[in-house]
Amino acid sequence: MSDSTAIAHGAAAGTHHEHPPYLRHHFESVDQQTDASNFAMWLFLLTEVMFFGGLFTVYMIYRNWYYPAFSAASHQLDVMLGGINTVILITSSFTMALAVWCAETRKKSGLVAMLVVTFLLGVVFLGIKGHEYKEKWDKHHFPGASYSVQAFVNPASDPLQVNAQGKPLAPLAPDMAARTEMYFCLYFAMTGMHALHMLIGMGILIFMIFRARAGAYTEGHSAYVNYFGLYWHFVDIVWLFLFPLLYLINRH
Amino acid sequence: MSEPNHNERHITSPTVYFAVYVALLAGVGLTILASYHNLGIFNPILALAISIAQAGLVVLFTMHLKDSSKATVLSVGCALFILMILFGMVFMDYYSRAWGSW
Amino acid sequence: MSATIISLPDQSTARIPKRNYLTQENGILSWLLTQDHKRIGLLYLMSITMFFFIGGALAGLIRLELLTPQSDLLAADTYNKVFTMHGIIMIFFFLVPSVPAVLGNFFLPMMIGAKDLALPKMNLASWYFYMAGGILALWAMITGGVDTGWTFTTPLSTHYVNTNVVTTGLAIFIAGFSSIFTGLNFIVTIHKMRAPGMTWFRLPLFVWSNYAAAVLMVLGTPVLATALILVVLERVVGIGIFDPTKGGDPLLFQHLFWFYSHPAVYIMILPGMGVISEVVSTFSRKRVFGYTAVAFSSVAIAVFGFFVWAHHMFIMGISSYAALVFSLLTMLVAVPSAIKIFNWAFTLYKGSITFETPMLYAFGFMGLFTIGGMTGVFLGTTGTDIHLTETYFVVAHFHFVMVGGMLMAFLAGIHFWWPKMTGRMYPEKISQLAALITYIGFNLTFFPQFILGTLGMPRRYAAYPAEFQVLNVFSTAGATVLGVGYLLPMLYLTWSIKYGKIAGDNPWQATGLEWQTQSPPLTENFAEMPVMDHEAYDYEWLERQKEKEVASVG
Amino acid sequence: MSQISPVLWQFLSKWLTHFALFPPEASKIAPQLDALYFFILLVSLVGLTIVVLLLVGFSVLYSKERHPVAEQIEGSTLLETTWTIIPLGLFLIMFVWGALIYFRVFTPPANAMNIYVVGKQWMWKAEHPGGQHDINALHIPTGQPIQVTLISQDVFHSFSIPAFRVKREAIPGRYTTVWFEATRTGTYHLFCTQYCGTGHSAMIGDVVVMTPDDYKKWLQGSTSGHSLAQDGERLFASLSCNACHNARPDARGPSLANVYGSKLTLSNGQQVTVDEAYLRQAILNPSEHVTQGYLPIMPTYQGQISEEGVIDLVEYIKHLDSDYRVQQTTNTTTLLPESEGKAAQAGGNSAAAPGKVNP
Repeated sequence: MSDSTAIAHGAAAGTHHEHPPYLRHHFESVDQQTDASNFAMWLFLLTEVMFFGGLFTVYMIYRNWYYPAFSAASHQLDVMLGGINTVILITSSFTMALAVWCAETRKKSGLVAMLVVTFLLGVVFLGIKGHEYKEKWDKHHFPGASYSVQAFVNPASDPLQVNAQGKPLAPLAPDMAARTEMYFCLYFAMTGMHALHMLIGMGILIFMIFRARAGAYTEGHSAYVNYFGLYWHFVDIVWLFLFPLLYLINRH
Repeated sequence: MSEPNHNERHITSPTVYFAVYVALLAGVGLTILASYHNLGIFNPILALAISIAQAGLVVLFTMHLKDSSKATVLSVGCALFILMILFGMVFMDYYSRAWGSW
Repeated sequence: MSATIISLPDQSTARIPKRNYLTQENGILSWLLTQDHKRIGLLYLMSITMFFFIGGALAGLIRLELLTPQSDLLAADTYNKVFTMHGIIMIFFFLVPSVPAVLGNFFLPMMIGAKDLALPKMNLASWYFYMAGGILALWAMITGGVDTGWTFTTPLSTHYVNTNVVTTGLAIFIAGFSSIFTGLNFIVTIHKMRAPGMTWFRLPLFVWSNYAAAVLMVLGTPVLATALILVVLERVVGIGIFDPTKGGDPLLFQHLFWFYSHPAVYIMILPGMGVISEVVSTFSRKRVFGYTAVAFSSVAIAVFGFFVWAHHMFIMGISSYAALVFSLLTMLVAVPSAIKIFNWAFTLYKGSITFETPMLYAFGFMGLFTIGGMTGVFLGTTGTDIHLTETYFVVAHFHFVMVGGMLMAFLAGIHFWWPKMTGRMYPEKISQLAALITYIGFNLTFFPQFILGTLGMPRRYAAYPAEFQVLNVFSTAGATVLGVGYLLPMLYLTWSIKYGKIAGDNPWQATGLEWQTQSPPLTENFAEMPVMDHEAYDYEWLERQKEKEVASVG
Repeated sequence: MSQISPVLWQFLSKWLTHFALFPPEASKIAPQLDALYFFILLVSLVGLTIVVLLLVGFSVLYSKERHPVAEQIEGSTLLETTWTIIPLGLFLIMFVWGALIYFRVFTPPANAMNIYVVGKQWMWKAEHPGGQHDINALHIPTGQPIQVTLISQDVFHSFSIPAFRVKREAIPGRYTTVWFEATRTGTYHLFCTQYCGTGHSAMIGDVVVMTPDDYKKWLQGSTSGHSLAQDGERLFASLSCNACHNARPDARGPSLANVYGSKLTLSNGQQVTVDEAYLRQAILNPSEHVTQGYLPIMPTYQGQISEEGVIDLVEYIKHLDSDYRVQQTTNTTTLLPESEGKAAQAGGNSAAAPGKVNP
C-alpha cells in the first residue's frame, strides 16, 4: 500500500470491466450496489416503523384509559368505507407487486399499466378518506374548539351510534364523552400521517410513470421500482393495523 | 465482478403475490367478521393477531424479506425488539401506576 | 507478547500531492453539490463550528448573567430564551452531528477501505437538512426566541408559552432527518462496503462506536419526531394528547421525548469514545487492551441505552415500580462505560507513550468522563436522585459528559486527523497549551456546579439566593478561561491550513487504513482497493510495511 | 490586601463566611440520604483515584523515553472480568440502597399531618388543614411527620426543600405526595426546580420550621376562621352534591360517610382504596370512578372548581364520619361548629346505606 500514490492515475482513469451506466463509481459491483440500497431502504422503513410506533404507543395508553369513549367514538366510523379502503389498499399493494414483477421481467407496457392502476387506487383511497374526513368535519368531530360531544351523550340523536343489532348505544357520561375528542385526535393524527405517506408515495408514482413510459426500469435495472414497492407495501401494512384498531372497536 | 443475469435470481412469481393477495383479503374479511362477534378480551387480540399475520405475509413474500440478506432480517428483528421495548416499558409505567404508591 | 519500535518518519521531504480531494474540483458549486464524503465532512465541520460558537456565545451570556444573584444583565424571560437556545443549538446542532457527521463522514469510509459512503446523495441531503433545520432554529431565535427549555416539557410548551415553539420544533424535526440519514448511511456502509479482508473484528473501534451510535440514530430519532409532531399539532390544531384538561397525560410526552433523548446522549458520547480508542492506541503504539470487550461495550451501551430513559422522570410521577426497574437498568448501562475506561487505561500499560495534543485531549477525556460517569450514578440511584435532580448537579454532570467528554473527544479527533484532512500540521506547542487551558477552564467552570447542586441550587434560574454567588463567580471565571481554550484551536487550525508544516501520509505512525493513503487523500480515497490482511491496531504489520519499503527503495 | 483590591477582598470574605459543601440536614431522612450520598462519593473518589493513578503511573513508567519499545498485549480476560464484576456489584448495592431511600421518601407514615400545596405560575400556595394559608412559604412544626399533597394548577412544578433532601413534582391533574419530618428549627429554602416559564426563578419561598408550641401559636395567629373541611362543606352544599350523595335509601349516589380509607369496588370490577387522589379523580372524572351498583350519571366538575375548591371538598369528604353531616347540610344552610358535628356523630346513626341502583 505504500506505493499507492504511484498508481493513482491508473485506477482513476477507469479500467473497470463491465461498467453499466447505473453502477455508481464507489461500488465494486452491481450486486453490491443493489444490496446496499436495498438494505438502506429497509432501514428507512424501520425508522418509519419507529415513527408510527410512537403514535401507536400513545394510542395504546389512551385506549386503555378511555375505552368506553374509544368504543363509542369508533362507531362514528363507517366499517363499510373502511373495509372498502382496506381492500383498495391491499389491491394497490398487489398491483405494485405486479409492477415490480413487470419491471424485473422487462415488460414495459405492463409496468406502466400497473403503476397507473396503483396510482388510481391510491387516488380512490384518498378520495374515500377525504369523504370520511369531511363527514367528521361537518359533524364537529374534528378536535378543537368546535368539537361536539352531542352524538355520545345523546346517541339516540345519531344514526351511527348503534350496535350490530341496530339498537342505540348507551349514552356516555359527560366526562367520558369529552374523552371521545382524544379518540378523534388520534384518529386524525394517525390516519393523517398515513395519508401523508400515501401522498408522498403517489408523487413518486407519477414521477415513475413518466420515467417508465420513457423506458426506464425495464432495461435490466429495476431496483428503483423495487424500493418504491417496499415503501408502498409498508404504507399498506400500517393501514392493516390502523383499520382494526380505529374502526373495529367493540362492534358486536 | 458483476453477474450479467443477477436480476433474474430473486424474481418472485406473480402466483406468490396473488396468493398473498387472496390471503390478505381473507384476513380483512375475517377481521371484520370477528369484530361483530362478542369474544370478550379476545376481540382486540384476534384482530391484532390477524393484522400481524397479514403484515408478516407482506413482509416475507411481497417485500421479499425471505430472500433478503441476513443483515436486513437482523435489522428488522432489532427494530421490532426496540419497538416492543417502547410499547412494553411505557405500558409498564402506566399499568403499575394503578397499583398506587407502593 | 512481542515488541514494536516505531520511529516517526522524516517530514522534511514530505510534500502535498498535487491531486487530492481538495484540488479535484474548484468553485463554490463543486462544494455545495459535492457527493464526496470528505468534502461533506468539511462542510459539516464548518457549519457545526459556526453553531458551536453561537451556542458558546449564548453560554457566555448565561454565565455572565449568573455572575450576580439578581437577574440584572438579562431579564428573566430573555435568560430563559438564552438557555433554551443554548441547549437546542448545542445538542441538536452541535453535539449530535459533531463526531459522526464530521469525523465519521470523513474517516469511516476510509477506515473500512471504501471509496465513499454507500449513499453519497443522501449524505449530501443530510447536510442540507441539517442546514435547513439550523437556519430555521436561528430564525426562530431571532424572531422572538423560544423559552421552553430544550426539553419542551408539556403542558408548558403546548399551552403556557407564547413563543416560537412550532418553528423550533419543526427545525429540530428537520434536523432529525439529517441525523437519520447519517446513521442509515453508516450502517449500510459498514455492512456492505468493507474492503476485502476487513472482517467485523478487524474494524477500528471508531467504526464500532459509530455503528452503535448509528443504530441509536436510526431507531431513536423517529420517536422524537412523533413527540414533536404531536406538540406542534397540539399548538396549531388544538388536539389534546398532552393536555391534562382534555384527559391527556403530559407525562406521556416525556416518555416519548426521553425515549429518544436519553439514547441521544449515547449518540453524542459513543463516537467520541471511538475517537479516544484510536488516539490512545496510536500514541501508546499499542493495540487497544481487550479489543473485543471495547467493541462489544459500545454495542451494549447502544442496546441498554434504550432501556433507561425514564430515569429522567423518577420524581415526575411515573410509578414507583417503574422507577425501580429503570434505576436497575441504569446501573447496568453504567458498567460498559467503566469497562471502556479501564481498558483505555490498560492500553497504556507497557506501551511507548508520547504526549502529542490529541493524546492530551484524550487524557482530559478519560479524567472528566470518569467524573461525569460516576456522577451519573448519583443520579441513576433513585434515592440520591430525589435530592440532586433538577439542580446544578445535573447541569454539571451532563456538561462533564458532554463538554468534558464529547467536546474533548471531538477536539482530540480534530487534532488527530487534521494532518490527514488538510495535509498540514498545526503548531504543536500552542495546541498543547490550548488543551491545558481547556482542561483547567473546564474544571473551574463546572466543578463548582457540583457543589452548587448539592447545596440545592435549582437549574434554569435567572436569579438565585445570594449565598450561592461565590461558587457562581468561580464558574463564570472558569467559563472565560474555557472560552479562550476553544478560541485558540479555531485560530491556529485556520492558520495552519495555509502555513502549517506539511504533515506527510502518516505523521503519527498509526495503523488505520486512512493513514495508509496520501494526505490529503484522493477523491476515491485509495489509489487501488486496499486489502486488509492484518488485525486492527497491528503495529508489527506497520513496522514490516516500513521495512519492506526501505528494502524496495534500497 | 484590602488596599490592593476591595472587590477581591469582599469576595474572599464572602467566600469564607458562606463556604459550604453540603446543605444543612434538617429532616429525619436527610442523614439517611446523605449516608448514601457519601457512600457513592467514596466509591467515586476511589474509582477516580484508581483511574488517575493508572493513567499517571503508566504515563510515567511507559513514556517513550523510558520505554521505547511497546509490547503488544491482547488483553486479559481475568482483569476485564474483574473490572466488570466489581463496578456492577457496587452499582447494585447503590441501587438497592437508593431504592430503600426512595421508598421511605415517598411512603408517608400513617400519623402524618397532611398539608396541601398548590403550585401555579409562579407561586406556591400551602393550605393547612385548619384553613391557614401560606403563600411562598410553609410553616411546620418539628417532630411531626408532614405529608405534602401536591397539585399543580397549570404546568409541571417541582417542590424542593434541599435542607430536607426531598423533592417532588407538582403535576397538573394529579395529586402527588412526599413527606418529611423536620428535626431542626430554622428557615430553609423552598424552590421550584422544574422549569415552569418566565417566573421560574421567582417561585421560591421559605420553609419555616418551628417548635410545636410556636407552631400552635402561629396556627392560631393566622387562622382564617374556618377549616378546609368547613369550606368544603359549604362548597358541597352549594354544588348540591348532597342531592345525590345522601344516605337516603333511594339516593342516586353512594353515601360518602366513612368512604375515605375504605376499599371500594368500582362498576368495572376494579378494587380501589379511597385516598385523596381517588377522591379528586372521582369529582373531576366521575364516570371512570363509579361505585359498583350506581349509574354513571354524575356530571363532571372539571373546569368548574378551582384546585383549592377540590382540596376543600376532598378535605371535607375525608372528615365526613357519618351521613349525619350530609343531612345537616341538606337541611340547614348554617355551618355547624366542628364540636357539634363530632357530638352528633357519637350519637350513632352511622350505618351507611347499602348501594342501590336507581330505577
